[in-house]
Amino acid sequence: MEGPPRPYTEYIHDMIKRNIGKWKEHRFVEPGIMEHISDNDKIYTIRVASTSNARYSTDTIRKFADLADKYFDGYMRFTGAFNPEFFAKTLEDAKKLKKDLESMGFPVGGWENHLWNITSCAGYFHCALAATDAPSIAKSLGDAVIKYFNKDELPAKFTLAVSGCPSACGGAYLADISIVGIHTEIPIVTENIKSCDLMGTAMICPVGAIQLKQAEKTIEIRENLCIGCGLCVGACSGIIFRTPEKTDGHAVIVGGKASSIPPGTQIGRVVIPFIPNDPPRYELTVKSVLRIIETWKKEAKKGERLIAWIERIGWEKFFEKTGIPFFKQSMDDLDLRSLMLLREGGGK
Amino acid sequence: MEGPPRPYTEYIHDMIKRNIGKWKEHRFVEPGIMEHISDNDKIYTIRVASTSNARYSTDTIRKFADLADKYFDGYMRFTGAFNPEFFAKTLEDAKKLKKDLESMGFPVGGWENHLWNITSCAGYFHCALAATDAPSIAKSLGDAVIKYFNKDELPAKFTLAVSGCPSACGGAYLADISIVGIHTEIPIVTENIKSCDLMGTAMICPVGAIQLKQAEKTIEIRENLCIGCGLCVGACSGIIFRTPEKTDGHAVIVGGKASSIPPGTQIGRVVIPFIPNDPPRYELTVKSVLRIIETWKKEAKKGERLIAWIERIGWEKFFEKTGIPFFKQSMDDLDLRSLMLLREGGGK
Amino acid sequence: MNDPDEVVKGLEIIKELKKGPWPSYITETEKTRYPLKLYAASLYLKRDLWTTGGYVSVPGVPTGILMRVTSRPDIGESANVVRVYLPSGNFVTSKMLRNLADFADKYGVSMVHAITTSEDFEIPGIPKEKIRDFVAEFRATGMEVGSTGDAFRNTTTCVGPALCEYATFDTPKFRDDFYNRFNDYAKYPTFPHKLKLKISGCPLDCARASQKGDIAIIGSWEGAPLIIREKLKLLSEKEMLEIVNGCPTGAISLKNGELNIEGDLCTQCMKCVKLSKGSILPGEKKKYLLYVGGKLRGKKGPFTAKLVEKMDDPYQAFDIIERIINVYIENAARKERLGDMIFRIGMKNFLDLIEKEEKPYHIKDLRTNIFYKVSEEEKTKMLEELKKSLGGE
Amino acid sequence: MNDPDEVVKGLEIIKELKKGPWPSYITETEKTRYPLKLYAASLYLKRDLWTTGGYVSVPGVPTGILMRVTSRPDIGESANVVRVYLPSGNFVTSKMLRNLADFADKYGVSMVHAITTSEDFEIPGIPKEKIRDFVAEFRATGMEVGSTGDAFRNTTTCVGPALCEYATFDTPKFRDDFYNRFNDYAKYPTFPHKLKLKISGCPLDCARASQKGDIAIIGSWEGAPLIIREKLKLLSEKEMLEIVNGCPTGAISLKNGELNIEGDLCTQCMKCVKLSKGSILPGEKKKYLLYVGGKLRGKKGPFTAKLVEKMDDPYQAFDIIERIINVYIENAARKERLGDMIFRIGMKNFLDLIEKEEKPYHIKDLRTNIFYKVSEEEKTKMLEELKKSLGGE
Ligand code: SRM
Ligand code: SRM
Ligand code: SRM
Ligand code: SRM
Ligand code: SF4
Ligand code: SF4
Ligand code: SF4
Ligand code: SF4
Ligand code: SF4
Ligand code: SF4
Ligand code: SF4
Ligand code: SF4
Repeated sequence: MEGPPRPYTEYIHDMIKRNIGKWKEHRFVEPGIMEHISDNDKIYTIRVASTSNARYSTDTIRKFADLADKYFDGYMRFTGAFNPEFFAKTLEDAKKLKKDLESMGFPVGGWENHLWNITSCAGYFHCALAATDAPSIAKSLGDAVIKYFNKDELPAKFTLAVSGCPSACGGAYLADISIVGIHTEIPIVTENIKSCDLMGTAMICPVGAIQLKQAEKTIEIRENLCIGCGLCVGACSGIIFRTPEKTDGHAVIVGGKASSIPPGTQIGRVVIPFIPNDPPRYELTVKSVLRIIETWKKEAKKGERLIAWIERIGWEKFFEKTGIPFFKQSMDDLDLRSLMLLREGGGK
Repeated sequence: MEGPPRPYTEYIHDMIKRNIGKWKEHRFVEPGIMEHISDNDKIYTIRVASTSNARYSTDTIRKFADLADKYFDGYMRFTGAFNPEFFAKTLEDAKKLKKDLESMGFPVGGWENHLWNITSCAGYFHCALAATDAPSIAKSLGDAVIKYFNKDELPAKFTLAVSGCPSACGGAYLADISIVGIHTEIPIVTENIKSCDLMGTAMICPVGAIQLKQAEKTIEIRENLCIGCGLCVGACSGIIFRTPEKTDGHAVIVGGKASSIPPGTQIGRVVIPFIPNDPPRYELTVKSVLRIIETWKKEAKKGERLIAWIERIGWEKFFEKTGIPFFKQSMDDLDLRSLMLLREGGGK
Repeated sequence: MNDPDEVVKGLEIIKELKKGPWPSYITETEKTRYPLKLYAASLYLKRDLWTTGGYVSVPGVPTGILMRVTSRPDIGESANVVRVYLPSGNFVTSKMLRNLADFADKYGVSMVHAITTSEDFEIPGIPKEKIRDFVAEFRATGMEVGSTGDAFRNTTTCVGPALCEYATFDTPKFRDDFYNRFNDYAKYPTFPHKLKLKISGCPLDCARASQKGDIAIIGSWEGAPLIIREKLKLLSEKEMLEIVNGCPTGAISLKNGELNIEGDLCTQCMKCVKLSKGSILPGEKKKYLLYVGGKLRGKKGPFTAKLVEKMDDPYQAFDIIERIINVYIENAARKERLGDMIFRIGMKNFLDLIEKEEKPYHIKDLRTNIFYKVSEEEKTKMLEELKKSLGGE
Repeated sequence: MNDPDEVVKGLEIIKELKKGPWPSYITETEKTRYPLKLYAASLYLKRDLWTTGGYVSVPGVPTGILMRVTSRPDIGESANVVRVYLPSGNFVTSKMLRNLADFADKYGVSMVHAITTSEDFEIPGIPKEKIRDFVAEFRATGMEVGSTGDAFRNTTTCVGPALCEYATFDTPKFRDDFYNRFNDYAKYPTFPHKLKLKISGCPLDCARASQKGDIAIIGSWEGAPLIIREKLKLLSEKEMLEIVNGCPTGAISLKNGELNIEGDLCTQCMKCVKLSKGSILPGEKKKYLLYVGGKLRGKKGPFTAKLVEKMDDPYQAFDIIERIINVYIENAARKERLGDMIFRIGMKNFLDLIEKEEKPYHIKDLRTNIFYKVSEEEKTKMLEELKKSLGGE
């Protein structure tokens, strides 16, 4: 067997298998619990908040397996936003399952006009490129906004994403609000540079800060140009971030969304260009996210995604109403070409 | 006296002077005739289609002066879109004035959901840079669309502009539909190049086709890059368009508008990248404009400017519904930066 | 002497252009001494037969007078064109028109260009040797020539309060005052390229300032538009609903037949004003918006003008314009329009140069990548400001 | 041996992260052998303490296995992380989960990453010397590792028809078939940079294909959506009006209580479907849209994917993907994402390379300047096509 285990129909319950393409309707019972209805069957899905960066002990993984056995003959799944999703055959079971999960410390929630998910990358926890620690930010945000996951309504669907650096593995630009780490120090060139593709490395720099020193078989990073984006660090192991004092931070990016519902797919915009890293609880970051959510909740029409509301009232009013200060980094000069192209995108 | 004659209040009728800032309301009587109402006065304005490029014989100018004398004690004005505008003190007079003008061959019309104006530049008639002849195109369009000026309604305000080259003196990009001349031949360098600012000329080329030959005190135009835009020709008298066979033409640009009414100020888009010059009547050009107008008239909602309708249905449907073929030049690659910036523009 | 073939065929072509209901410039031209044969030939040849001849210099007209050189002296003569300023708002008198006609007859080819797209008169066809006399004699009648060269070109405005109840200030008067202060910039060609100021009395922008103004001033207001309740009453429920649904930001609501506008959400788009049959007007707290960088060609193609300042008084624009002029002269390359210069150096830098702090209204949309620089001082400043605005919760 | 200061202080910090109602990854981690002290110190120092160690090569895993090297061996060990494919749609069985847990206990640190943002499992903390054995033994249980390196990364799909009535095709099955055909590209790192294919069964795009897919396939339809009349009847007038007013193109009208959708105007935005309580579904004439160039970073920052083809059958994508792969390999610079390459060479050229003719749907908006080239042959072709489409009037 090469590649993923397949066909997928070998890994699904017969109640699902016989209804592929035959579901007629779904109904939301309460946050996190959905009823799926076909002509002959009904099943329930129960959606669970994952831990930051979806990290689990094998102990918990086995408990998940136990719950799958108990309620759905050993079948479960994970959603595309890395939340565990369980199944039940009756509403009563679904509610029991929810209780079981909650007693394990795993809240059930999401769907409709709620927070659906908080995706996050590995950050300091497991990655070599992090400028900020995504898991601890995701946890701090989760604690602050959980009521929107399993209780209070928002104007529309809402998602959060946290990534430790511009690579955006945990998502960034794509969620309604994203937090992304930004390096602000200049990387340094080490011995290892010999092993890198010099030309390729120079080409990767978005601002042309890398000067090729062909003769010396090395490169030089022009400090006055470098914006510390870290692209070269990821591409070549001979370039690393290493200064005595770290003052990295993260940006708050607002208004991403994927779906076709107007205004269609959107790349988030940089609303706060820089907040210093402040573990464990990142007060200012959390406050800024809450401020945005609460202003949106108060002002938006029902069904209006965050960016739809902002597009209606304009960015000027967004800053006015949220009280978030405006900084010049939010103005785009550096690479308008990209800006353009990304906004263009056909179809949706 | 330096600069324009002023104060302007010396050139207006007392009926206008005493009402500056005091007009309360205006009403449209019929195409081209508007009633202006203040607490104490009423006056009528009668708006007249100008000739292409607003060219008049002194004979006609004197007749205009006579009409101004006859109906408004010697006062008249020209609108910002170079249409003569007369005044009358009563509706009866206004209608007489209209007859007088029509008998001279000058139709009265515009305002509300009509064609308001066709602006056009000098083209071959008086300019050295023309790739296409604006006045004859403007005349041909005028003859074809006059019913929308003084009779039939359109969905909204509508304007046309014709310019002989990218300089766009007659307007281009700004009207609902514009026609703009495009040079497609490569300009040549003459003796006169010595008198030009070489560096400045090289810098003006939007595609970097001009190579400086500092030593020889000249420049070279790289044929493979040059798009024949004519910017260098306008900037330096040592560069001219001169090939034995001329095959220039013009583009049809759709969807410009100035006003703040949503979707705000818009730069027109290139819908037909090239139609060969075909005087005197430019059948294809006129047909394409009519096709766009008629499709818009049929499909748009009342009050929907051309670009508002297109934004609602999308460009794909625009091409589908008008049947206009799509050519790759309408896709922007060359200079997305500009594209971005121009679309950005604050406020409106 | 017989006309060459291209003239004969060309004259056939232009006959066609005398037909039809739209006023014919050919019919007009036939009543003048304009070299119609040259034009006819160019239509037949599908080729421009004029070449630029640069500028004739004339005492007291530092920008010079535009020359038109024929490339076919056999069928049409070279000549020059003189631009003439109109009073603000393009108001003219019959006396002024007759005077113009007299000069066109005496010095030109009995043709008047009334008016150009930038709202000057032109008298075409004045031979080089007559230019000096023309200028001297013409000026003596209280008129002025100009508006060419790398200088401040003719400033245009909408008709404003002279005819229009939407006007937020006296736009033609503003032009008068502009010339009282800035006439030297209009007269002496000291700029890298032309500069144009266009002025509209309200956001409907009849002067197309947002499209054609290197510098543009557009009158506007803050908060809700002004409702004239007694007139509003005359509207039908359907008309009211159209106004409600027309508002792009949802600022307008209708409750128990009463129309209400939330000023906070209004973007001054004028849609409700347009639909209101006179019962809604621009709001009372006027604002005047200063834009920069509009133009239709330049090096980068057409740009709409970008907002740089919201003023309480339109005359605050004068000092800013002075600064913009200086920045333009110092920073633009030769033949670089203001908009292209701003594009090249970036709006952020331009704002620095004209000494303005960046505001959210300087942008229509925000940056979508994090490839920017943040200095240590900026970090400290940002942190402080964020604490100030978020801290108190 | 006492812990260094940064560990002591760091452990204080992470205690805080065990509190609160959101599930705590720290609480989970404490049940594992993951080097929590290293992480704690990094939070205290506000500095990442891992460095990249490149890839460990393993027989049969040409893309290698990702290494994590500690920069503080005194407080935490280096280790590697292995990515594991899930079945399509992320359906798993309890057996599979227990198997995973067993391997994580035996070879790793008793931690499972379930699941990554690109929808693989990961087993972290496997020491270098155990990798070979792990891979061999793990594969024997029917599982596969991979999805790293400059290869085709894990292909993700929405859950599709297995749970969702909006699905226009069987997205998980499509992924199964994709691996049957393209597995070699996933296995061998032959690309300039990674490539990702993401697939959504309808325009709601639950897989975020339009944002994250170097190549994206999104199911859609042509014309009007499908109205289930008997269900529609159950909606109130108010709900119906909401649907009518919600449509961005004005395609929906309500006449005498009857809802009508003009297919011609529908842009398949799904808004009416979303509001319809199950009474409106994707239309019956399915279309499958192929997009390219989405990603979140690359050299130019985030791009949304751009539409290149509308297909009648999603499997038509396979041949196009093959062509795109070849064009990517031949034209991209090292570490250049597909979207950045297309940006660099231009969409027009990219379409040429993959042998597609340009269509209006390739753009969202049209060019706004006339700085382009038109060759003599193109002029002739354009003239012919224009005559054909406009001539017949
Ligand atoms: C389970 C999941 C797909 C999967 O393969 O795992 C899913 C499944 C469905 N999505 Fe989704 N969406 C899922 C992630 C997404 C995402 C991606 C994300 O959140 O990370 C999006 C794009 C988000 C965006 O636009 O930014 C997404 C955009 C939507 C939308 C459009 C929402 C909008 O208003 O823009 C709908 C329609 C709705 O909510 O009514 C929708 C609706 C649905 C529904 C519930 C149908 C419905 O009417 O609500 C699908 C039900 C399938 C089923 O019966 O189980 N789904 N959906 C994903 C759950 C992720 C999670 O754990 O939170
Ligand atoms: C006379 C003129 C100003 C001038 O200084 O000469 C003018 C004057 C008025 N304009 Fe204008 N517009 C004039 C050119 C324009 C232009 C520029 C142009 O057409 O070249 C525009 C921008 C066009 C654009 O958006 O592309 C312009 C955009 C408007 C609009 C917005 C229309 C829209 O739907 O977008 C209105 C509102 C309306 O039509 O209801 C308007 C409305 C008006 C009205 C009639 C007020 C009204 O409610 O209709 C003003 C009446 C003044 C008066 O009482 O005389 N005016 N107006 C211009 C006549 C030009 C002509 O001969 O055709
Ligand atoms: C007369 C006029 C057109 C008309 O027939 O009404 C005109 C005529 C010429 N323009 Fe213009 N422009 C005229 C308004 C415009 C406008 C419209 C406006 O100002 O509202 C524009 C576009 C707006 C803008 O500035 O963006 C315009 C943008 C240009 C340009 C492009 C400048 C640029 O780099 O962006 C040129 C070429 C140049 O300056 O290098 C140009 C150059 C020319 C020249 C001088 C070219 C030449 O040397 O042959 C034309 C002389 C033609 C002739 O002999 O009659 N003209 N020109 C207009 C005179 C306005 C005036 O009274 O001052
Ligand atoms: C594990 C995972 C995050 C997670 O915790 O869930 C991950 C982890 C890493 N990513 Fe990622 N990426 C992961 C999904 C993503 C995604 C999201 C997605 O695919 O849906 C993205 C953004 C989408 C996209 O591709 O645009 C993403 C964009 C990147 C990039 C930026 C690539 C670029 O040039 O655009 C890098 C850096 C690189 O490749 O040079 C990167 C690099 C890395 C590395 C390998 C960096 C390194 O060498 O340290 C990270 C290893 C961290 C670790 O040790 O745990 N990762 N990475 C995800 C694994 C997915 C998988 O199963 O294959
Ligand atoms: S986003 Fe950056 S910090 Fe986070 S896992 Fe990816 S590369 Fe590492
Ligand atoms: S960190 Fe970014 S900006 Fe600096 S040299 Fe590396 S790639 Fe260039
Ligand atoms: S647009 Fe071109 S052709 Fe027309 S007057 Fe201006 S420079 Fe001459
Ligand atoms: S015509 Fe235009 S593209 Fe060609 S060399 Fe001159 S400026 Fe450059
Ligand atoms: S811009 Fe406004 S104030 Fe000026 S004429 Fe037009 S409508 Fe009136
Ligand atoms: S001016 Fe425009 S935004 Fe303001 S209330 Fe009227 S319609 Fe709404
Ligand atoms: S993308 Fe569409 S088909 Fe797929 S799960 Fe989401 S709603 Fe269903
Ligand atoms: S899918 Fe969207 S565009 Fe089509 S009818 Fe429904 S709401 Fe309108």
